[in-house]
Amino acid sequence: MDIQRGNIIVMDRRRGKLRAGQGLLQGLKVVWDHWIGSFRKNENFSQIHGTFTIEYPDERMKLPQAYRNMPVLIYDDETGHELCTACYQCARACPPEVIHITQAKDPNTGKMVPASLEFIIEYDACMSCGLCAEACPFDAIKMDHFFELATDDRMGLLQRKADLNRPISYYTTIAPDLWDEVKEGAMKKLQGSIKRRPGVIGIAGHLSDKIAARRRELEAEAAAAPPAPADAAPAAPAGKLSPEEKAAKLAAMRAAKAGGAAPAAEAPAPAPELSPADAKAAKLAAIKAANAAKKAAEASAAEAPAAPVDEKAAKLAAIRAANAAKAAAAEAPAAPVDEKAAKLAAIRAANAAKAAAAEAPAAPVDEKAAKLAAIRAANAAKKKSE
Amino acid sequence: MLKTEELQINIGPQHPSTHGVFRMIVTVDGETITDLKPVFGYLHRNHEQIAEVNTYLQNMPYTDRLDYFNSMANNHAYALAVEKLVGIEVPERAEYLRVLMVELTRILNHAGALGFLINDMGAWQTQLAFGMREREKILDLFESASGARLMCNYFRFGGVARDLPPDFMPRLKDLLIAMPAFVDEMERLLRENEILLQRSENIGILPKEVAISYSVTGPMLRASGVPYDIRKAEPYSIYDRFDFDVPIGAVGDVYDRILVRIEEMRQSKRIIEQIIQQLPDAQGGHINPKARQNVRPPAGDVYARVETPKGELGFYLVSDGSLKPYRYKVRAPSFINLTPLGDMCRGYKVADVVVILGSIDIVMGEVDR
Amino acid sequence: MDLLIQIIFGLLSALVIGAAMMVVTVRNVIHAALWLIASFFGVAALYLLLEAEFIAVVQVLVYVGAISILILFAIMLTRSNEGDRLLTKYWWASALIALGLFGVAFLPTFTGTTWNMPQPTGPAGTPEVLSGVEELGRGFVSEFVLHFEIAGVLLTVALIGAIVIAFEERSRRRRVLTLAEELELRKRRQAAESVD
Amino acid sequence: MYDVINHLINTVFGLGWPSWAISLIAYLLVATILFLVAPFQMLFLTYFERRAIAQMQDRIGPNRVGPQGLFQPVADGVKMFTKEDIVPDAADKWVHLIGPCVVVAPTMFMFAVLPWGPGMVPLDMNIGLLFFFAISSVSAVGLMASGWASNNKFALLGAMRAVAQMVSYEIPAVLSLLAIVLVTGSLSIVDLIHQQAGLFISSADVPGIPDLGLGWFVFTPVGFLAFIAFFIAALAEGERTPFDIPEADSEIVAGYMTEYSGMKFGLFYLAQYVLNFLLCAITAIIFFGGWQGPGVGWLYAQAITPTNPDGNGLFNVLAGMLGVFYFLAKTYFFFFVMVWVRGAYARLRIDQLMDFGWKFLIPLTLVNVISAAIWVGLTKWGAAEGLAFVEGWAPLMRWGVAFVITLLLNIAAYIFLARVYSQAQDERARLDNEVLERLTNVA
Amino acid sequence: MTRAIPLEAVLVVAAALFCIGLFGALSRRNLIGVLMGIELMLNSANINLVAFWRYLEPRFITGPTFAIFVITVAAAEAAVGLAMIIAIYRSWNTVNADSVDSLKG
Repeated sequence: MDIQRGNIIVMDRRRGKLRAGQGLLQGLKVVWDHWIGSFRKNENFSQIHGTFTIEYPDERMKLPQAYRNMPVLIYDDETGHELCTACYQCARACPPEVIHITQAKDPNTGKMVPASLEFIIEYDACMSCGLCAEACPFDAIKMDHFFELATDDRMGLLQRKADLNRPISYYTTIAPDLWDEVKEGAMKKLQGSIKRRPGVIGIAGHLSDKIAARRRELEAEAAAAPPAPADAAPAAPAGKLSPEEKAAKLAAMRAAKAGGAAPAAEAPAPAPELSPADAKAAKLAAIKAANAAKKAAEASAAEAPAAPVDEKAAKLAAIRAANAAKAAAAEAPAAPVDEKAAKLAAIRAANAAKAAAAEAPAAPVDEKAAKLAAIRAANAAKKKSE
Repeated sequence: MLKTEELQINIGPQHPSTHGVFRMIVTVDGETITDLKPVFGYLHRNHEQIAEVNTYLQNMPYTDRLDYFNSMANNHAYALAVEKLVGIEVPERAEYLRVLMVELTRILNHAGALGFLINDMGAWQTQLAFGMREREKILDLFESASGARLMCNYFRFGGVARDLPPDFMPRLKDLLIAMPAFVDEMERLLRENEILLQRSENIGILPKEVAISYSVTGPMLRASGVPYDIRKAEPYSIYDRFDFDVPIGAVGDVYDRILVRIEEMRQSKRIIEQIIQQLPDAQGGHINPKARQNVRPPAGDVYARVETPKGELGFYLVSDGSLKPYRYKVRAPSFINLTPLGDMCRGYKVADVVVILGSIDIVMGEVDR
Repeated sequence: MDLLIQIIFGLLSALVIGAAMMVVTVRNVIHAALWLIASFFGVAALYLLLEAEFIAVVQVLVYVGAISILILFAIMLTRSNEGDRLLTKYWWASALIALGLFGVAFLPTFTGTTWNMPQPTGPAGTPEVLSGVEELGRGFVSEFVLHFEIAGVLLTVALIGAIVIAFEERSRRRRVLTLAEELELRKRRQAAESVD
Repeated sequence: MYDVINHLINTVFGLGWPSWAISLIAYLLVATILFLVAPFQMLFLTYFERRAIAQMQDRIGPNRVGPQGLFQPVADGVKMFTKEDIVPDAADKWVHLIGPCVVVAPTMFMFAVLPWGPGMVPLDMNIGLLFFFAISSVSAVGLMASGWASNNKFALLGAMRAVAQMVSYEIPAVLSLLAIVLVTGSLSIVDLIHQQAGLFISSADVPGIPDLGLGWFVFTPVGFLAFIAFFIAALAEGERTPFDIPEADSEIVAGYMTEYSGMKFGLFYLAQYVLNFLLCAITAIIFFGGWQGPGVGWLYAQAITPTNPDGNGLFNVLAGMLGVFYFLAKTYFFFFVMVWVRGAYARLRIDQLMDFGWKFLIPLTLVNVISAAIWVGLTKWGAAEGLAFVEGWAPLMRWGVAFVITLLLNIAAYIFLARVYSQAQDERARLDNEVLERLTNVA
Repeated sequence: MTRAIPLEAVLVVAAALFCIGLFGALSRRNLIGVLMGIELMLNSANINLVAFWRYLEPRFITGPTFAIFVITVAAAEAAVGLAMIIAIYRSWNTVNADSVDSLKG
C-alpha cells in the first residue's frame, strides 16, 4: 500500500543492542537537566526548562480578549439604554436554552417596545459556548471574562437583568478590539431603538428611576423659570421625545456636528427667542448637544493613539465609578430589597473602582478618587444592608 | 483462603488509573489473567438523542464533549459532515486554520497520552508533567484563538468562528522552536529505558489480522503494522497539499504504540511548519460570508470521517429537510479501539492490564457518548 | 551488679518459657507463630546475656528474619478450615511424657552433677578471653572446614529439595495462551491440516 | 558519652555513683537523642523529597505552609495524628496493632550502630554491620502480620509481595557487603570508616598516602561494583521506585497499608522514610567513608582520644561537627539520588523484579566476592599465606596490579551477565514454542 | 556474668523449653504447629551448647561453631518441612495431622 507525498516509516525497535543500563543513565540525565533548569521561571513558549507554575491567587494569567466565560448584557454609559431589543435571537440560538426574555410593553399604548422587561440566564446550565453572542444582531449580549463565580446557593446562579448589566466601558476594558469591530453598527442600532422606546423603558434597571426623577426635575424647572443656562449635570436626560422636541433635538444635533471637536465646555449657540414650549425643547437640545459634544470629545480621546491624556480617562472612570456607587445607593424601589443584588452591585463598583485604579497607570489623584469611590460604594452597601 | 483458584479482581470504575470511569472484571489464575470483561457506560450522556432536538449549529458545542481531549478534531469532523450535506464550500484561509488547529490537537493528545501511559507504569508523573507543560502551551493558543481551552467550539459551517488574534503567530513560532526539543527529550526518556522496555516489549500484542478484523483505527492500527491513515487514504480538506510520513510498528505491542505516537508528533510538527509557510492572509477569509449558520439541509444522509489522534472519527447525519437532524450517529474511535481489550490482555499479568489500557489511549467521553 | 543480671535473666527466661507455652496452647495458628517469634527474640537476648554476640545476631538473622517468615508464608498458603479440636486425641499422654522427661530425667541430672568450672587463672579483674567472631571465622576455615562444607552442601540440597517438592510443575498448570499465541496456534493447525 | 557523664556526675557533683548506673544513664541519654533524631530526619526527608521531585518536574512543590513550605511535614504529621484510626471489624485487633509496631521498632534499633562522627558512635559492636542487617530483616515479619491482620485479600497479596521482595533483595545486599568485609577484614563499622582514610588509595593498602580522608572504597573496582549492587538492593529494600511494588496503586490498591489509617498509617510512613535514611547512611558509610573527609582526620588527631588523652577538647567538638557535616551531606546526596531515580523511572513488575534480583544481582555480587578475594590476596597477603611471588613488590605496585585485575574481572562479569540476562528476558517473552508444539499435535 | 547466674539455671530453662517443644510437636493437630514445636526443641539444644561453651571452656570455639551448625540444620529442616506441608496441602487439601494417614500420592 503506497501513499502520496510521504513514505511509510517502520519504527526501528533497536533490537540486539546490548542493554546494560545506558538507557537508564539517559533518563537520569534528562531529569537532571530539568532539575537544574527549574530554578528559574519559564518565560516564553520556546523554552522547555524552567518552572512554569503560576501561583493563582497571587499571580494571574492574562486572559486573551476572545476568552468567554458567561454571557452578560451591555448598556450604553451615556444614555443608560440597554442595547438589547428582546428579539429572542439569542434565546433561539442557545443549545441548552437557558436564556428567558420577556419583552417590555408601552404602558399607555399597549404596543410592544424594543426593550426587554426581564432577562434571565441560568448561569448553572450555561456552558458558555458563545453561540448567543454570535447570534445577537444588536451586539447586546457579550461573553464576560469573570470566572470566579463560586456561590453557595443554587438560586444565586439564576442571573436576572439587574445582575447581568455591564456598561460598555467595562466591556471595552476586557475586549477592546472585539468592541471596536462592532461599535458603529451597535451604536446606530441603539439610537434607532432608543427612538422607539417611550419613557424610561429600556434603560438599565439601576439607572431608570434616577433618569425619570431627573426628567421630572427638568420639566418642573423648565415650567417654573425661563430657559436657564444648561447645567452640566452629568445625568443624561434622554427620554421619549414629543414631536417638537424631536425637531429641536435634530437642530441641536446639526449644531453639534457643525461645532466639530469643540471642547465640551463651549456654551451652545444662544437659541433664538422661542415660545416657552420651544424654550424647554431648546434647553433639552442644549443638554443633548453638550452630551454629543462630550461624546465626540470622548471619541476623540479614544481615537487618539494611546492618548497622553490619561488623567481625563481616569477622571471619567472615577466619575463613572461614582455613578455606579450612587446607583448602588439608589436601588430601584420596584425590586424587593434584595440583599444579594446590593452586595453584587457593591462588588461590581469595587471592581470598576479597581479597574479604574488599574487603568490609570501613575496618577496618584486617580487612585485617591477610585479609592474614594470604592469606600463610598462599601458604605452604600453597608447602609443598604442595615 | 489463598489457594490459587480463579480469583475475580474488580479494577473498578474509581480505580486511579483507568482513564475516566471504566471498570474491568478480571478473572485471574495466580498472577496471569484468564479473562477480562470491560464494563462501561458510566459516562453515557445521551449525546445522540440530544443532537436530534438541537439544530445543526447548536450541536457544534456538544461535539467538543465527545473526546474532551481534542475538541478541535471533533468539531472538524462534524463541520465537514454538515458542509457535505448542505454543500457549503470553505475558503482557503479557513481550511488552513482548521488543519493547523487539528494538527496542534494531535501533538497535545499524544503528549498527554504518553504521559498518562508512563504514569500507569508507575513513574510518579514526571513524564506526565513534561507532557502537560507542552499541552498547556497549546491550550493557551487555543484559548486566544477560540475563547476556551478545552471546549473550543471554534468551527462553523463554512469556516471558523473567529480569525487568529495578532499575538497567535509569534507564540506558535516559539512553540515550534520548543517542539523538536520536547519530542527528542521524550524519546530519550522512553526509547532506551531498560525498565520501560521490560514493561512494554511484547506486552499486549495485537496481531495485524486481528486488528483489521476488530476494525481498530488510528495509532493502534498503525502500530500493528497496517499503514492506514485517513489523511493519506482518503485525503479530506487540504491534506493532499502537505507531505508527511505515516509511521507503522512491527510487532504491535505497547512499545510500538509508544514509538508510533512519538513519530506522529514529529510529523504533525512538519505539517504545521508547511501550514505557516502556505497560510494565505486574506482579511475576513476565516469564514465563507455567504454560508448561513442555521442551515436547513435538503433531505438525505452523509458520512464524513476524520483522522483524530485516537483514530477514525465519523459522523453519519440523516436530515429530513427540517432544521434538526433526523439521525445523528457518531463512529467513536475509542469505543471501537476498546473492544479487543479483552482478547489483548489474556495471558498477561495483572500489572499489564493497566499498561495495555493506557497504550490504547481511550477517553470515556467518546466511548460512552 | 549481679542482682541486676539475675533480674534480667529471670525476666528473659520467663519471656522464653511463657512464649513457648503460648505457642503450644493458643488456638489460632497465626498467633502461635507470632508467639514463636517472641520466644526466638527471648532466646537471642539470652545469648547476649551469655556474651555470645555473634550467635545472638545470627539467631535473629536466621530464625526471626527467615524461618518465622517461612512459617508465616506456609500458614497463609495452607489456610484450611480451622480444625475443631486444637490438640490430637491423646494429647494428655504426650503431656505426661514431656513432664516425666523433665521431672525425672533433666532436673536431677542437671542439678546433680558437679561441673568442673575452670578456676579464674589471672588476677580477679582480668576479663576472660572469649573466642569472638575472629576465632570463629578462623576455626571455620581451619579445623572445621569439613563441617563447614557439609553444612553448605546440606543447605543447597535443602534449597533444591524444597523447590522441587513445593513447586507445581509447569505442565499441570493450565497454560493461558495470549492472543498472539492463539493466532500462531491456528496458523500451525491449518498448516498441519493442509499437509495431511 | 560515658566519660563525659562520668566526669559530670562524679567529679563535678562528686556523687560517686557506681559505673553501671552512669553507663545506664549515658545509654539512656543517647537513646533519647536518637529517638528525637529519627522522626526529625523523617520530617526533613519527606519535605526534601517533595521539593526535589517537584523541581524535577518543573513545578514548585509545597511552599505555602510556613516559610518555603518548611512546616508542610508538620502539617502532614498533625493530619496523620488526628485522622480517625479505623480497625476493620473482621480483623483480629491485636495483630492489627502489633503489625506497625514491629515494622517501626527495627528501624530504631538500627540507629544503635550508626557512627555519626569520629568517636561519636552510640555502640561500637564488633559485629555492627551484621547486626544492622539482622535487625532490618525483622520488619518483614511486621509487614506480614499487618497484611494478614487487615483481613483484606488485596492487603494480604500486597504483604506477601512486599515480604518476598524484601527477603529476596536482602541476599544481594549482604553479599555485596561481604565483599567489603573481606577487603577490610572486620565487621565493625567504625573500623570500616577508619580504613577509608588516604587519597583515592586507602592508606590501609599503601601506608605512605597523605591522609585527606578520601580513600573511599568506591574508588576500588571491588567497592564500585559492590556499591552499585548494594544501592540497587537498598532501593528494593526500602521499597523505592523502580521497586515500589507493595504500594503499587495502579495494581493492588496500597498493598498492605490499605486497611490502616491515622496514626498506624503514619507509623508505616515513618518506618519507610527512616529505613530509607538508614540505607542511604550505610551506603555513605561503607562506600563513601561516612564521616571521612579532608580535615577530619587531622582535627581528630589533636582531639582527646583514648590513644592521646592530653589533646584539647575543642578539637573533639570541631572534628565531630565536621564529621557529622560530611556524613549528613553524603547521606542526603544519596537520598537525593533515590528521589532522582524515583523521578526518572517506571516500576518493575513483580516477576521481573524477582528475576532481576535472582538472575542478575546475586551472580554479580558473587563475582564481586571472588574479585574481593583476589584483591585481598594481592594487596595484603604475603608468603605466609602461600603467595610468595607477591612478597617483593612495593605496596603501590601490588595495589596497581590488584586494581587492574579486579577491574577487568568485574567489567567482564558485568557485560556477560547483562547479555545473558537480556537474552533470558527476550526468551521469556517470545512465544512459547514447545507449548504450541504440544498443543498443535494434540488437536 | 558466670558468677551471677549458675550454669544449672540456664540448663533448667533450656530443658523446660525442650519439654514444651516436645509437647507441642506431639500434641498439636496442625502440621505447622508440629514444626513450630520442633523449632523450639532445636532452640533449646542451642541454648545448652552456648551455655556449656560460656561456662566450661570459653576459649575454644567448638561450642559456637556447633550452635551455628544447629541453626543451619534447623533452617534447612524448616524449609524442607514446609515444602512438604504445602505439597500435602495441595493434594489433600488439609493440614491436620490425623487425616493424613495413607501413603497414596
